[in-house]
Amino acid sequence: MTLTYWSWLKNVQKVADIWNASHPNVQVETVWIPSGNRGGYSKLYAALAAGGGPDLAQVEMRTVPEFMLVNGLVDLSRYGARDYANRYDPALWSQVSFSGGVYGIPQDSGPMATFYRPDVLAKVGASAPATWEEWAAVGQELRSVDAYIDCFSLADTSYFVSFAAQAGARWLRPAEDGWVINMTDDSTLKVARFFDRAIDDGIVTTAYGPFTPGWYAAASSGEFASLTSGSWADALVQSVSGGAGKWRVAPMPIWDSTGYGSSYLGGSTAAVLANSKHPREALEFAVWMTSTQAGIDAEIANSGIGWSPVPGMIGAAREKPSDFSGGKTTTRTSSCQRVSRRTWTGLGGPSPRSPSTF
Amino acid sequence: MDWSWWPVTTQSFNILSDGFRRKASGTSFVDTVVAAEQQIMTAFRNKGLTIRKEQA
Amino acid sequence: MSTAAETAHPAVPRREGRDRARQQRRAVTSAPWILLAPFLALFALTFIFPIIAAVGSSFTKVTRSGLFGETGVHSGFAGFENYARALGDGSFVASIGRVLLFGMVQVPVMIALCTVLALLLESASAKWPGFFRAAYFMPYGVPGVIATILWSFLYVPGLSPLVDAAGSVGLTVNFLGPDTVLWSIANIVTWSYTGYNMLIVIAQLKAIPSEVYEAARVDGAGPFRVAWTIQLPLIRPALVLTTVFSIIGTLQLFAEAQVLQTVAPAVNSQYTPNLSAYTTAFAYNDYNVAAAQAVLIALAAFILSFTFLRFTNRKSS
Amino acid sequence: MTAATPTLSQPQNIAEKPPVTRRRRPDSTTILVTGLLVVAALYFLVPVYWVVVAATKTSGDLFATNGFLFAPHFVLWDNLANVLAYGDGIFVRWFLNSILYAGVGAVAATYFAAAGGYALAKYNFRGNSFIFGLILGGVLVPGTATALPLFLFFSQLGIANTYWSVLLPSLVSPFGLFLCRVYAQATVDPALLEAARIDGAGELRIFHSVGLRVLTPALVTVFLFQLVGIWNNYFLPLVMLSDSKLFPITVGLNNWLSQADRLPEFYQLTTGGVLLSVIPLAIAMIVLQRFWRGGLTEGAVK
Repeated sequence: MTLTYWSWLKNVQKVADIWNASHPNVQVETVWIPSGNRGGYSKLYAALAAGGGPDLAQVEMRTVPEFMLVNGLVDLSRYGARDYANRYDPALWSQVSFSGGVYGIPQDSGPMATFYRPDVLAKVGASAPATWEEWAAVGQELRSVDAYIDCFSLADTSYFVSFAAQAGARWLRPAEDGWVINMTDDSTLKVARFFDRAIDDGIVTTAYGPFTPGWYAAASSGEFASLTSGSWADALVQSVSGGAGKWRVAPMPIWDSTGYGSSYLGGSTAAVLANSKHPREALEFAVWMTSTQAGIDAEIANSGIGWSPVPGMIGAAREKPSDFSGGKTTTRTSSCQRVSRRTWTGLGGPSPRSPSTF
Repeated sequence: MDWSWWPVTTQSFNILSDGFRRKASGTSFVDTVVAAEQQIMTAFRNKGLTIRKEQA
Repeated sequence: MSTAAETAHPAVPRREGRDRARQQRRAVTSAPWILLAPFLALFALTFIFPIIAAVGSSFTKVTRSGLFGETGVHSGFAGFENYARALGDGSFVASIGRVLLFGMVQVPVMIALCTVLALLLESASAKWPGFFRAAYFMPYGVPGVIATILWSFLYVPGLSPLVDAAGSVGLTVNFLGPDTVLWSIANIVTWSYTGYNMLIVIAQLKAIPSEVYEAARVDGAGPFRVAWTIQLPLIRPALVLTTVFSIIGTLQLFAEAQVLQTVAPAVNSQYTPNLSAYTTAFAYNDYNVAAAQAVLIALAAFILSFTFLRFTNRKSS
Repeated sequence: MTAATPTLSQPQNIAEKPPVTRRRRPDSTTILVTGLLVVAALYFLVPVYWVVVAATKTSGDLFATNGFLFAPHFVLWDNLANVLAYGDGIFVRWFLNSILYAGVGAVAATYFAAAGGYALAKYNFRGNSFIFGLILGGVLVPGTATALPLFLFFSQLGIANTYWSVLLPSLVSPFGLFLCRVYAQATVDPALLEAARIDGAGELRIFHSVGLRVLTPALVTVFLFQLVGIWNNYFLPLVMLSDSKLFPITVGLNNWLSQADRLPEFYQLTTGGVLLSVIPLAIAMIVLQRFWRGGLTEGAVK
């Protein structure tokens, strides 16, 4: 029996091959699709509408509810998904469980951090900004040496959403009688005013978003002092030509009194699609890939996934320091999640207030 | 207090980014967020889902 | 298979003659249908049925109950609600306005350019016309997607030598800005189709009998007068046809906008009507509204080209 | 975007126009005209020149060095080897798919259009003008407007995401039929048909012998138009196909480009792939262009 798994992670077939070696009767064949909103989801929706589609697919956490709307996902709790719940970070697990069912297995998450270049910041005698106010002040000074503190993507709204969530916003919540919306609370408006002013003062450029050709060219010529993005961005920052050894990582700036120490950007799940004929086996593969040491190490080595969804297991490769950014990446990224002053229960649904963050 | 996603995220993101794109022609982010809230509620209702504004 | 095979009748020759004539008449009446059958079958399958299905789908809507529609999904008659929603969607209406503006500028520019190039190539003083004709025609073979990928690398700051060159001269040019990206797309379309349209004009020019040129030379007409009084009027049918198809082409713009979306933040996910219908169907899963949009696009194309053809025929007759 | 199409010039039966005799023109106009032609040639050839240069560079050099100048590090052959080897030769498969779709599609579409056009031109029967009006509608309505409904229709039939889902719509060329009808009306002499009928030939045999032979110049034009039309087709395969083994070259290359912002080595694969697809296209266009022009003027001169 073969399972098909659609994903945009780099050579994820190598991860599947490890499973295939030890499971002769359940072979997994991966197919590459473009990343989610760049065409990947369109392919999945089209395949579902055509009555076909793969057994397993990479679906970002923010898109799980959309697939549920076209009942494209299998409720995995019927196949015993709950027994694995304790392996995963409760905040991430709550993001895949809706109205009593479990609709995906967390694969990775994107706790945010600030990647910065000390040499560029040194031009104005600054270090990684701890608060957004400081970020704006340093940004202002950097303009005098013809550098930017960061860029702001007009096309990709997920950055703005993460900053608003960090400030304590909660745009939508499910209630018994339907959805309740509140996008005009004061934390969202504070973030909106902040970036309005940042753009009006010319602190950030909106010509292009992160990881676009224009951004790579500007970053390689030292025009950017920092980039606040998900932890998965470390692989992309490494591909900035001429950037080896110059990038460091620090906790992302925080909003003054309210809000959280960090936020999330991206984060995927492995979900079983509605037309799959082998949901039970698909669930077993998904759990193996995302919560066993072998699976996680393979994912990190081959596919550069984001942060591991399993608290105690951040993956062997990430325990030793990475030489790219002067040996400090891993230790700082994990520490920055614990710095959050208020209990960060993550971009998740209602979940018990756990003492340790995650 | 925590965050939860909703069944119309892609369309909501596009509504917001269309609003952000009008920044150059004078629409501030604050106006965009306020207008987006209404458009997202319409998007919910177009899908046949029920939605209401949070009472303060 | 030949249907009019001779039927060997043992009957008397006269009756046989009458049989053969009746059979031939039946063959003549049935032949057109047999010849048309394959085309009509495929035309129905790939054009008529889908249009009917689209119209049908554009009049149905889906209502859901519960947080995710888990407690009930049913579709019913929607009347014109989907059309109202399509036309009420600001981005879709903006995309139609955008492509009409695009067409009003890009089509005349391309037609003028291809006519000038054709006249230049056909003029006696053109050197190596074969090479130039091949060079201008070559982009027609490059698919719109690949042409856009090529040009996107020439538009992106940091990668593009054009931007560097302009920068060195102190001119900061932004090909992908909110008000310039539409004309960057126009440039890609012009690059692709000018050579092809030029060939049509050249073919028409070649059909002008040489006696006409002799008469003009006798009257002492210079090259410009020849072009204006003789050549342009005679190639009008080709220009009309090219314009009609350019109009239809403009309404179908899709690949250029979708590919540039990744590098130009100014291009949103509903930049052209087709891109808007594609996004509505495959990102928002609103198949019914997307069907209404597809029908509106088809209608717009039909009306625009039909009025243009009617307008040019009336003007010329 | 469907391209504009060849002319409907009514063939005048005069000898091929003798080339205008080249009298010694004053040099200034020649220089001016040729100068303008060179500038236009630059405009058309610059993107192709850029991709040739870009394909010789490493990803790093692509961003660092000037796009029109060669980088010191010349890696064209490794890049092209990577393009051909990536995903165990998926690029070659995309290229063959495009040839299959365009080749088979164009031949069949031309044959059906010829048969239909001949039938509409040479026989008057009830429904003739109705069918012609329907086909005129098919010409004026853009193909991509029917791509979305076609996808939903094919999904119900269960043939979405197959070779057929892209091939079937390519077998239909309303404009091809329109052109064949106009051309058949003007050039197929009814007397020839009557003579053949008297000799006892069946209607179909008449079409396949006399009809096709006379229509050949128009068929060339319809074939080339449909060939390039299918080759440039992107919206239909994008909507129909999700299995990357069935992709034509257009969807495949855009597939690679969309990976580039997460995996920069795909810039190299995309530029190499574009180069490998543009060069054969350019050669084909140069050959077809002479042949194409022949088709037109021959038709015009008959």
